[in-house]
Amino acid sequence: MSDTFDLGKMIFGRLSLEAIPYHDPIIVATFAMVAIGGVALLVAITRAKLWGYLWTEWFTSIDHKRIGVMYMILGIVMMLRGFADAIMMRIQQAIAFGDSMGYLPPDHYDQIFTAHGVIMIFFVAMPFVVGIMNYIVPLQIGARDVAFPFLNNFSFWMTASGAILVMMSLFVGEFAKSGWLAYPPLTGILQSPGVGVDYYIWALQIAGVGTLLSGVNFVVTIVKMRAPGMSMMKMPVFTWTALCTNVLIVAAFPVLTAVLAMLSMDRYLDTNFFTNDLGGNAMMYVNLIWIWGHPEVYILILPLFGVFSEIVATYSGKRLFGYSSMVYATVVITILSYLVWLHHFFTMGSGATVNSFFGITTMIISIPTGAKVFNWLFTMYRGRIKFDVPMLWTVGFMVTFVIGGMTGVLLAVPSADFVLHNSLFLIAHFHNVIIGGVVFGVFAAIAYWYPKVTGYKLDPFWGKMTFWFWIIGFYLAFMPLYVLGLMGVTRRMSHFDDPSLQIWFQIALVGAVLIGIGIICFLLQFYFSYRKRDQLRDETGDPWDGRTLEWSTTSPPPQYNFAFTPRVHDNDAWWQMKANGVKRPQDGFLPIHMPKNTAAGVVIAGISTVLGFTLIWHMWLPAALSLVALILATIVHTFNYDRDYHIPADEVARIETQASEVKA
Amino acid sequence: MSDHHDHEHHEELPHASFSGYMIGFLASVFLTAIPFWLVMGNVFDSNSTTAMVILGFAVVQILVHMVYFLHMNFQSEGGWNMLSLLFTAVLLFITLFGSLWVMYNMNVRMMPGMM
Amino acid sequence: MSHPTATAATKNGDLEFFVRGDHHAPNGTLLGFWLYLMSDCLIFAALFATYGVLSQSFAGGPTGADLFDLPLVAINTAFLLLSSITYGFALLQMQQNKLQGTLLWLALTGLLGTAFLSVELYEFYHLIHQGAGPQRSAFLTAFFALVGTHGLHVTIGVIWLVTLLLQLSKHGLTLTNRRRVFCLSMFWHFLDVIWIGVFTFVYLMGSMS
Amino acid sequence: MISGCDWVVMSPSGDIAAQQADLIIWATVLMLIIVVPVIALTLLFAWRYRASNKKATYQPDWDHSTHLELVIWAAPLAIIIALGAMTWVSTHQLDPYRPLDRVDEGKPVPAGVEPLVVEVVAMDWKWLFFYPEYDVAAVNELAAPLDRPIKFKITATTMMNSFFIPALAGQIYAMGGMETQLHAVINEEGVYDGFSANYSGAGFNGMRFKFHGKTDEGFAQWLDTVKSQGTELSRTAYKELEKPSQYDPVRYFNTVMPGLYDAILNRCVDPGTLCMKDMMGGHSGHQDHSQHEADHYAH
Ligand code: HEA
Ligand code: HEA
Ligand code: CUA
Ligand SMILES: [Cu+2]
Repeated sequence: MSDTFDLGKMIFGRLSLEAIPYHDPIIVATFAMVAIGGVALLVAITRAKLWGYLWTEWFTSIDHKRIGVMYMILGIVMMLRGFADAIMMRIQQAIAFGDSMGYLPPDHYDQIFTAHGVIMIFFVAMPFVVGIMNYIVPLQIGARDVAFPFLNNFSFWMTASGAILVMMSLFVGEFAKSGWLAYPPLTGILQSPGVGVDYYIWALQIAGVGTLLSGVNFVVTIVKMRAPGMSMMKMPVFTWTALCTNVLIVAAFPVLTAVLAMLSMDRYLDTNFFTNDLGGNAMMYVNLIWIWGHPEVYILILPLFGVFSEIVATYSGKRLFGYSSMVYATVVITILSYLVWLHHFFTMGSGATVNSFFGITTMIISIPTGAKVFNWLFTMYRGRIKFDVPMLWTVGFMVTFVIGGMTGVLLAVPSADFVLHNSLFLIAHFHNVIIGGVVFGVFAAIAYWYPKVTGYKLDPFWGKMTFWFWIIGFYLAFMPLYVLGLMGVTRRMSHFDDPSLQIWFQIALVGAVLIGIGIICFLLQFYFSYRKRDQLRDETGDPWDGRTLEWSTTSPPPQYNFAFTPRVHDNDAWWQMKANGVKRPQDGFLPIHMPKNTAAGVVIAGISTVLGFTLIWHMWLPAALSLVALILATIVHTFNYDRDYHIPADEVARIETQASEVKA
Repeated sequence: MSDHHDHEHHEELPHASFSGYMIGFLASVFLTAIPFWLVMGNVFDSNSTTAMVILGFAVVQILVHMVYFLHMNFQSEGGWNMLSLLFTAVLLFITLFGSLWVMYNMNVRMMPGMM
Repeated sequence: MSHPTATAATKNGDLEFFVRGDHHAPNGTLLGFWLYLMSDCLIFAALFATYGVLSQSFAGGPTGADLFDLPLVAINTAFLLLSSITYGFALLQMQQNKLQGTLLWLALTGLLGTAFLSVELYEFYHLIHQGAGPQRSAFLTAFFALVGTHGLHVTIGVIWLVTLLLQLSKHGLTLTNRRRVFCLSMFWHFLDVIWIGVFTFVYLMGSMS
Repeated sequence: MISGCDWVVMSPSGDIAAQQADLIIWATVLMLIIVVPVIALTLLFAWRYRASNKKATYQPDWDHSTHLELVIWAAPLAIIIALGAMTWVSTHQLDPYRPLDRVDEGKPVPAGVEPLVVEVVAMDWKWLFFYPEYDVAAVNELAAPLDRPIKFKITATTMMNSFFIPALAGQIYAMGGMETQLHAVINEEGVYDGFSANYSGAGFNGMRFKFHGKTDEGFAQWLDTVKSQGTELSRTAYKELEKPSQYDPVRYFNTVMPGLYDAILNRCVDPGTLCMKDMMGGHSGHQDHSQHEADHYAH
């Protein structure tokens, strides 16, 4: 800052018209598309007079089911962005050979892979995972909501706020050109003076707060709000994996917060944590970020392991094989995931003993994971497997994931990693586990629980189309990357010299296009299923002959989930009820105590977005104001003591009989 | 009717006692004063002895605070408080000593002038 | 209060499948807050680890032994320790349903917290003035970050305390408020625990050259 | 076109990389022992127990078998024990800091042969190689004689990079103010790709060089070329070179300012800046490294 006090600078910081990349045709076109789409959407909502409805029923809702759905929508929207980035990279890499530089200069390409990684992990996979947990966990444990419903709403909006910042970077300024883990010194203020890294930092910090709080929320929910009789060892496996995931969130995200805070101090206050000079040590950043980063990948996969467990049992018409070993495996993975972080930087120079220690702890994880795979396998054994769409995804997962797991274990052998690290082999590994595990799992979960959420099933035709395009596309898109990795091709390259590589990249592009068609089928299935909703209607609330409590209530469930809290005597609580001919009670309703909706979450998260934006642009005055506003808004919120109300008994009775009538 | 149940009425907040606080306080005064004295008065010749001793005092004092001020025990919240504390302690240990181990190892191997 | 469709005779005898009365899950605020504290603890773990790694990186600048003023730190520690016992007294007053007493002891706690912060600010100011600011070396960066983060927490604690005083005087010792007093007490004592780490690991060990 | 020899990682030309390739193969084979059956069983069970196949047994309540559980945990465990042992041994064997004891399979390092020391600096965005033994240096070109151990000492000016020649040996990071090491040997004559494997910003794409494995005569000739075509790498020339640039052509230097590499490593090329190794005040620990360094420039 200059010595003289410059009011304009205090207000606008480094923001000026220059920041808007109107000279870049690709961005302008994207902007035009987003703007037209956005305006059209806004107009449509206004026309249909939906704002009031959206505001009261959704944005300010503290109902875990509504929040879950909002997370899923956020995930899908951001997935389109992430995929658009992916296809751009694939096209660039398929054409940028020799004299052709492709259509993306490195400056742009570098932003794209960074944005792709960040968006896919934080704003696609995380919202999906958290969204599914939000919707399902309270239902599975027979609870009326989560432990802290307001906090849940707030967490969602903080995640959305982070997503908004990332999206803004596309049109105002730039995004980081650093890779999704933003290693210094590259991300230091000397090497990256622009706003890109600051967008990265603040988007993740804000979303991180949301994620952390939602982690706390779910641990408490699962620990405290289980229906009577549901001991820990009677919890559905999905709930178990959700518990472990949230424990990992609570344990890992603080480290991310801390390390990003340190990076921002280096950038904003000229301190020397990770600088080259004055004693800073960039290796410490790498060390810390992976202490978060490795658990993060298990945060992504564990809940989907749970999803597959539910699905395999349901569609095989069998109890899950090896329930307790499933639980132990989950817990072991949770703990081990904290002991392996160094496998991401074997090649940074640590000694053989350190490397072997971390390499071996890493491979040990394949033992519990293997146990899980075998348990699914033996659940299928002597079952009656119905190949509905969720089960297709599950089989696709079991075949695909073990390949990705195997290459992961290979990377865990330090001396092998020395030649595979940072190569496209690594890229292939993690897309193999993430797509084959996380993405397949999310699609399986959507197909499985969609009738619970909406009351009608998804059209299986489009589901199957999605599946086949994805799985074939996946193999075509990523198997070539294993080969390229073995040919010594490095990640994060936007141009190649060796023409003999090109064919592999072209195959990969074909694969990505097939996946793209899969995406389109995925979107179309919502439309066609909606049109055919009367045929696809499920009135039982239990379309798949399910086993756990979420299937015991109506679809969609009433806002209080269960008029009477279930009592649990068995792992497969609903299965046991059905086996014993138990029906929902039809009388004796009592008033139900429910939390009230509140706008506080939207407001506080909104202010956080502004705070983030002003800090990114060094707009000190507005930043100070929004910080004060943030603190005040939080305090004001704590003065609200009137947070809940009762649904009267006759209202409950009305809702319940209506639900029963639908069935009759 | 509307508050036929301040349904939280049956909830138990942990119970604190005067003697508990006094014991905790006196113990921590003691456990703080000695380390300060050890360092300021250069009581031991060897720095590493001092370091070990004051770290020991710190650990004991942390336990004292946990028990007498934070009312930690194996019963509160059905044991979940303690479980989460132990889990955190393990992770803390891993993060702290893991990082120090890893970083020391790398520094020794690659910082010619240092360490 | 059994109902024909809500119970069933099974081989284990008659099983109830629904809770027919009013069911309330236990409140999770205290556990939730405790978990939050655990996560905060891991933020400090990262900061301690960083300090540990950078603690010898003086970059030719001053060392802890050159800079730390142990008597000042001792005074500050005393403030913090005193504030934990005063908080304890506030809690005891609350248990006896004495609003005035609770308010009084809480206010005293806040004053001690403010005193702590003032001394810390003085220390920081003095260091920066001497040219030993957080930019000087990685060691100082890590030092300011760790001690400053603790200080930031105390600041938040004081703001919260003031808010709570207002809420207590407005609504009295309701269950919600009691729970808040209890949460803040955990927060406050938790900061003590962190401080034990700070004065031992940073100040005392840093002063032994 | 798509021939096996393009897979440089699997068919390298240096002994270290060859051992790494073998390791990849053995580890993969070991894992396939269990992975292949898993995949086969998945498909088999999916087919056999499909709902429409009424002939298959259906046991809806069968959910536990202690024997099976034992196998389930023991089988991966057995593989991991084997793999873990392999890991421990190979990691120590192939530790990049470990001086070589053989130059090829069955060929120990001949007595009296000292490794060729090459000091590597990853710059923005080019590579600078010093040959202290010959007092020459080169930008973006590296050469080494066949079957003579090479000892790389690696540092960087600013960004974190990774020094990687797939045909020769595994990679290792190059970082400012720090020195990593790599020991390797090249066994076949040829020109190989070398590059940075760790993304380092705008010029990363072009941070590539050719590595020449040469016979002793070839290497001597190369040195001659460097000597004859090179210019002087003085402090000023280095300051010029240090400016960020991309896709730099190959350049040779026939004399090198004494202690330059050491100064780069210790971040004190500019006269008057304090060297890192002298900054740590009072900490006399591992001075041996820099002592070592000083010896090189004493000749
Ligand atoms: C959840 C995680 C996730 C997911 C699902 C994906 C999915 C995909 N990723 Fe991802 N990827 C990462 C996480 C993920 N990735 C991470 C963390 C990185 C590292 C980043 C870094 O280096 O820092 C990475 C890096 C990465 C690279 C960089 C490689 C390099 O470094 O050189 C590439 C290259 O092509 C790639 C490709 C793909 C492809 C083809 C998909 C496919 O699954 C997607 C294919 C889909 C399509 C091609 C869809 C077509 C588009 C539409 C139908 C949408 C239409 C658009 C609108 C309506 C707006 N990924
Ligand atoms: C959902 C995400 C996810 C999952 C589940 C995994 C799972 C695993 N990952 Fe992966 N990984 C990533 C996401 C994930 N990873 C990402 C994003 C990166 C790169 C980040 C970046 O750099 O940008 C990465 C990078 C990465 C590296 C670093 C490589 C490098 O940078 O050089 C390593 C190294 O050890 C590794 C290993 C493993 C292992 C051993 C597993 C294991 O958990 C796999 C266990 C599963 C199985 C093994 C299969 C089933 C088991 C059996 C059938 C039993 C029998 C099998 C055996 C005995 C082998 N991963
Ligand atoms: Cu019942 Cu509130
Ligand atoms: Cu990992």
